[in-house]
Amino acid sequence: MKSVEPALAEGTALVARPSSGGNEIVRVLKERRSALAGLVIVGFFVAMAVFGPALAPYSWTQQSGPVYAPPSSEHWLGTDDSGVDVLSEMLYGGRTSLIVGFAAAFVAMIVGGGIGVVAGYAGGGTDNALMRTTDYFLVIPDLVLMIVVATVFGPSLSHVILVIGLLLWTSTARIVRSQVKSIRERVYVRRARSLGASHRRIVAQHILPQVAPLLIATTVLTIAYAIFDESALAFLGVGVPGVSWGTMLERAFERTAMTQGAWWAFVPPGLAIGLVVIGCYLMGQAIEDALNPRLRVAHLSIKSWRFRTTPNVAEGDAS
Amino acid sequence: MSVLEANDLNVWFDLPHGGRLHAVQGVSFNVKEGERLGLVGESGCGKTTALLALMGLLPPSAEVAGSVTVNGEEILAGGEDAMRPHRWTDVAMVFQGAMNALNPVKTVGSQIEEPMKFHDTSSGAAAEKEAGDLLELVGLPASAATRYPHEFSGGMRQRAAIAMALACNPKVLLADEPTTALDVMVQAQILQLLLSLTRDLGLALVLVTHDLPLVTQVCERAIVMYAGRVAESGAVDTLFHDPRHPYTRLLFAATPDLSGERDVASIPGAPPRLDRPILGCPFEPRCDRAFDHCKVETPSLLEVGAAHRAACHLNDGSLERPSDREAAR
Amino acid sequence: MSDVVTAPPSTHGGTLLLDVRDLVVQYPVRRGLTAALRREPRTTVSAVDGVSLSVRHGEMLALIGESGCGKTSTAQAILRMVDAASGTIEVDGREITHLTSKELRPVRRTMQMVYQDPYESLDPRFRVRRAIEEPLVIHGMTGSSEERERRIVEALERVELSPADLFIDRYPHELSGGQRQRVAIAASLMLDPKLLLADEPVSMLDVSVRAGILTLLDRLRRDGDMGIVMITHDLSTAAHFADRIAVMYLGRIVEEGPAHEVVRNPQHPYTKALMSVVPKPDPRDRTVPQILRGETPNPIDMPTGCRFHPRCPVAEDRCKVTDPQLHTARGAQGQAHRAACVLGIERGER
Amino acid sequence: MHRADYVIKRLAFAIMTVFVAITVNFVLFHALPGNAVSGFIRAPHVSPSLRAALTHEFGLDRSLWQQYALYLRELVFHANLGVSFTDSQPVTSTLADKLQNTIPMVFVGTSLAILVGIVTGFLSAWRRSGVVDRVSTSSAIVFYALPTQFIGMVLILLFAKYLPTAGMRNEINNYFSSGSTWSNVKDIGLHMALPAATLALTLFGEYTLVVRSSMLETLGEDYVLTARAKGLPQRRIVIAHALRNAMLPIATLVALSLGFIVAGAILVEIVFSWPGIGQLVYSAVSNRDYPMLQGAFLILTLSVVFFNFIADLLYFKLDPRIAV
Repeated sequence: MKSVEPALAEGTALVARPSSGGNEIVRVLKERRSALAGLVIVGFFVAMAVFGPALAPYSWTQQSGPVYAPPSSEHWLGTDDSGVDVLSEMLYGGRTSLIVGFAAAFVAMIVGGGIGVVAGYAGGGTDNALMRTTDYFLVIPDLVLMIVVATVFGPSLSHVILVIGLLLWTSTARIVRSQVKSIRERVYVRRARSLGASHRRIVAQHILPQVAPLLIATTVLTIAYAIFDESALAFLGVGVPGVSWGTMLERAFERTAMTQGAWWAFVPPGLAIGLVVIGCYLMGQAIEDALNPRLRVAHLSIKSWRFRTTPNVAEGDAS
Repeated sequence: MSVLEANDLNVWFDLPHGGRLHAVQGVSFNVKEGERLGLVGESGCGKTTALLALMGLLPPSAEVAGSVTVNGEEILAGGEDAMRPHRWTDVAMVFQGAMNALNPVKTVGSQIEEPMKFHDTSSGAAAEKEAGDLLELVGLPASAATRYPHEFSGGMRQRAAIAMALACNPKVLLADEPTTALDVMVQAQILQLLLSLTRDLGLALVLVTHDLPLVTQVCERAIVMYAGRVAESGAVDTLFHDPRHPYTRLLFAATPDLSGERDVASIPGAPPRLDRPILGCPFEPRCDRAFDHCKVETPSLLEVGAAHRAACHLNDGSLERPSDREAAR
Repeated sequence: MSDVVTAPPSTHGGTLLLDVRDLVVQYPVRRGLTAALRREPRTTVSAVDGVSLSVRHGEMLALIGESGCGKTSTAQAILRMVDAASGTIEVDGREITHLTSKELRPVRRTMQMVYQDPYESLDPRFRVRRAIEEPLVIHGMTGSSEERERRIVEALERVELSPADLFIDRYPHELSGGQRQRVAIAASLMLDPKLLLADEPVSMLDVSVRAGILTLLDRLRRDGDMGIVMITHDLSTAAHFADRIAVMYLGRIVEEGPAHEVVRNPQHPYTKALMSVVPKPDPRDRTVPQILRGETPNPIDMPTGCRFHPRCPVAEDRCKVTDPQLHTARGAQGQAHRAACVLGIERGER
Repeated sequence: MHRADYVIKRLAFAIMTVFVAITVNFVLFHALPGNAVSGFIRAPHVSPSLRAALTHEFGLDRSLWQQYALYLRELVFHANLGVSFTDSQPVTSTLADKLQNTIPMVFVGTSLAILVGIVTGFLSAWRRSGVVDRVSTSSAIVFYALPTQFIGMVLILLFAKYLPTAGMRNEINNYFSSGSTWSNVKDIGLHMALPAATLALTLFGEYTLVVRSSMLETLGEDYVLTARAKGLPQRRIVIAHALRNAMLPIATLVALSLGFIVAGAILVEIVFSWPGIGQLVYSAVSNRDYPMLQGAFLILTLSVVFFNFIADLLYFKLDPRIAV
């Protein structure tokens, strides 16, 4: 019985699809304009933080003009309440804000990613315990705890980074955990396990590369939150010592820049924070959307299918 | 007269990165009252798209051409809005995997009554009563109306979905792989239910499936689709005993049967891509009886017997075929 | 369940590759909080409840049943992916039921699994080459690079993916379902397993390529001395490719025997019903299906006596009390064909 | 089916969380370096005897466990959170006063944000890629990205001429509560306009984005196709099927964020000198008033836990699939 099939089996016809090489993030940046726009914005501010201080026209601590001087050819963004050049402050302050944002997000990525991977991969009791802990962290009002901790420990750059980072990991942990849980049940992981592969190998070879895009997406979103939180802490007077976009807002507020009409003292740092956050949001969201298969179909929309009155098959094929 | 007739149905999809996919290419068929028609083929052959096109259930990226008539009335040409009143009252559908086809947060009863209200066939207590009757008709207790889909097993859910499809007394029931995810015994129960419904209610059934034996057991006629086209159509008996398209023959040969005696062989190769024009017969690369002419001309669907049509050059007597050559030798 | 009279049929000689005796696999039932508060006892459900089966070298056994019958749990217990509550599993004469995970490592090489879903069976980031060599890497058997390359090409050709060059550097998304399944099989062949467990290996593939995969499995076991356990819900497939068929219902094997005998001459009422509802390709072959009412009951509320009696079309009163064991059936052609039905056996003895 | 189990479980979790919060609160303020007294008595000229007296008064000379037990007992049985360092008033009564001021402002601002967020998110999902979608999504992202205090400052810059920018009432109403109820309400309403608007602008963006994405997810579900096949009008499909299912994540988000809003209002209250709990936290931070800070922190955590529980109940109500 059972005929022998032709030697080539289905070998001749490969289902040709463009080979992506598997790097989702590069693909997302290529295909989604919003992600690219986000990258450009964030890239601009990163470059500014790196090279900005060297380009600053004036000192960021010394008075270089009259108090609250409006923007002019000498002071492109005017001066603040003590006559310091706002543009110079922006260039220096961006460095602090971005360092806090990136470093805190990194802390959150390590802690959240680690907890997420362990909880999702180990499952059972470990998972339960870790997720309960995460739940508790979720209900703590972040900002208040940050204030409390910053107050208790005193303000410094590393404290602010740690405080923010150690409170922002929860969503990363949850997202990573659920992704790991689903990858763990994929057939290729089960097969590697049944072959006797070590946990370390499975995590390193199969699980981490798979969660990496999602982890990066949430981390990029976390940067936005961290920069936000930095400005809030600064506004409450428990932020990083020195100048940052957050402290610029705070000082402008304290010195009633609004009622004096000195908008240039707070609009630049406010917009800068806004732009960085938008940049991070666009990037992170684009990656997340690209990874979410549930967003690919829509069974309902305002537009509907079209009816072609003169069926012309040849034309349809030609296009 | 046919209740439902599709003529020269074409569906194109705009692809997200440019290009178009010609998913259904000039498919025509009809069903009469109480008749059961099968639409068979492999994944990607356009059978489901053709079925969805009958009801206009296509995404915005789709373009449709051709005609669909119910009792002689054209329902496709007016587009989505003109199609709406015909849905469920003329043509209703049972989807694959009823788990997702039923709304998880609404009771089964409310989902059955919903279309009655919108098509003004029944409302209020009468609708409630009707929903209960329908549930009993499909073999569920009337009390099931107050339950939620997740409280049902797969088979019960599919029954509920069938009851829902009958809500507005449709003339035609479309079923897309209605038993695919079910166990054999439950599958048999659902098929028996569909059979009795067509018999008792005079409902016409269009059954889409990849499973040939299912069609030969349930349907009277069948259409074998390949690469968006009709490869062969006719009575199931003729298709099995006298296939006139190699694809039909090879598909049967690839299907194991219980006797375990017949050889089974897979069909080498894979179906062609539909986003570029195909020269010649789409099945030619996989065909065991292809000859030179198959590479050049696309065969049209020709009458090869009583209500039996096939799209294969082998049936065209005017062409020189390899067998003729062999015979001449 | 322990008093299976006849030993697993080994009349044809040849050593047993796999010998499972009285296997029981249990899962805890999650009880609600209220139940816990009321101090209701913790309960377990037996997904596999006393299964004995065996496979010889070069033999293909089909394990048949509907979802929830315990066929997948059986396979997982054999692979030691879940632990057996009781019973023994011997592979190639070695008892593996209680081996530690370290001791198990070399044994794992001898048993490989082929999974149902070809779209999830390969890591989307691994090229075919890396997917196939992974088993070697895990077991530290990489050897020289030429040697490795040769083995990969050999494996691809063994699963009829030739020329191998065409496939070796592909990503899974560039392959069709059938091709992926072949790559997955090639990967599982790398360690020269003696036993292959195939869980619904073709149910997610197109009809036109199924036969190819099944023929491949068939050839693999005929060429070597590999034994195959194929789990399937499809009787026709089993009838075509397996040497023996074991039909499972609610955690038990209810009928077992040579494939052609089980198919041609089913003894257990459940098998008979299953056979009758399999759609036949020939439209003239329209037998009256014997449709069982309802669905497989939940194993938490296991019926008393014969577990099939509530759905059995020929059940009698005593079926509610007697839990039948596998015995040579009345109408059976040979010793090897056994069924677990009180009616069949008694009439046979008479 | 033990649907009731779910409620019991969630309630138990809420109670556990409260306990954990109380404990964390205690540990933060007592076990960490820089205890209350050393922070309180920063003035260098405080005599050692005063220091000792204060240490005793605050119970800081006892063992940690004793302190913890005392703290728990006072809190649970007497709702006593201690006495403020700054004005020597009981913390609890001050907190209650300030909450009364915070809640109406937060309520108005949040309701506005929820309303705008749900409507715009809903419309932009329904009209995906249309003009409405573009406008509402991009404005949502912009307002979501701008810091709260910045939005507040810009509003002051723009509206200082027309609306009060600080406090809750006019001086006159404040000191002579003689005015009619109506003029009082009107006065508070005017003062509330800018802070509530700031809060609404800060919050609505996230609602819009979440509503939109969860709507889009449900629009891809098979039951939406079924609803279309039934010949239902679009409006009905979008509202009764898509929105109904999208309500699950939306309800959770809304309830959860309600809990955080009291905390989030800190920045708004500072910008507009709104005499609420946020102001209180701010002044407690600058005065190193630990009992007050501790009390405020506890109240804010409790509000999160409470709304979290509400979210669980909502989910229970909305999703029939819930079982333990």
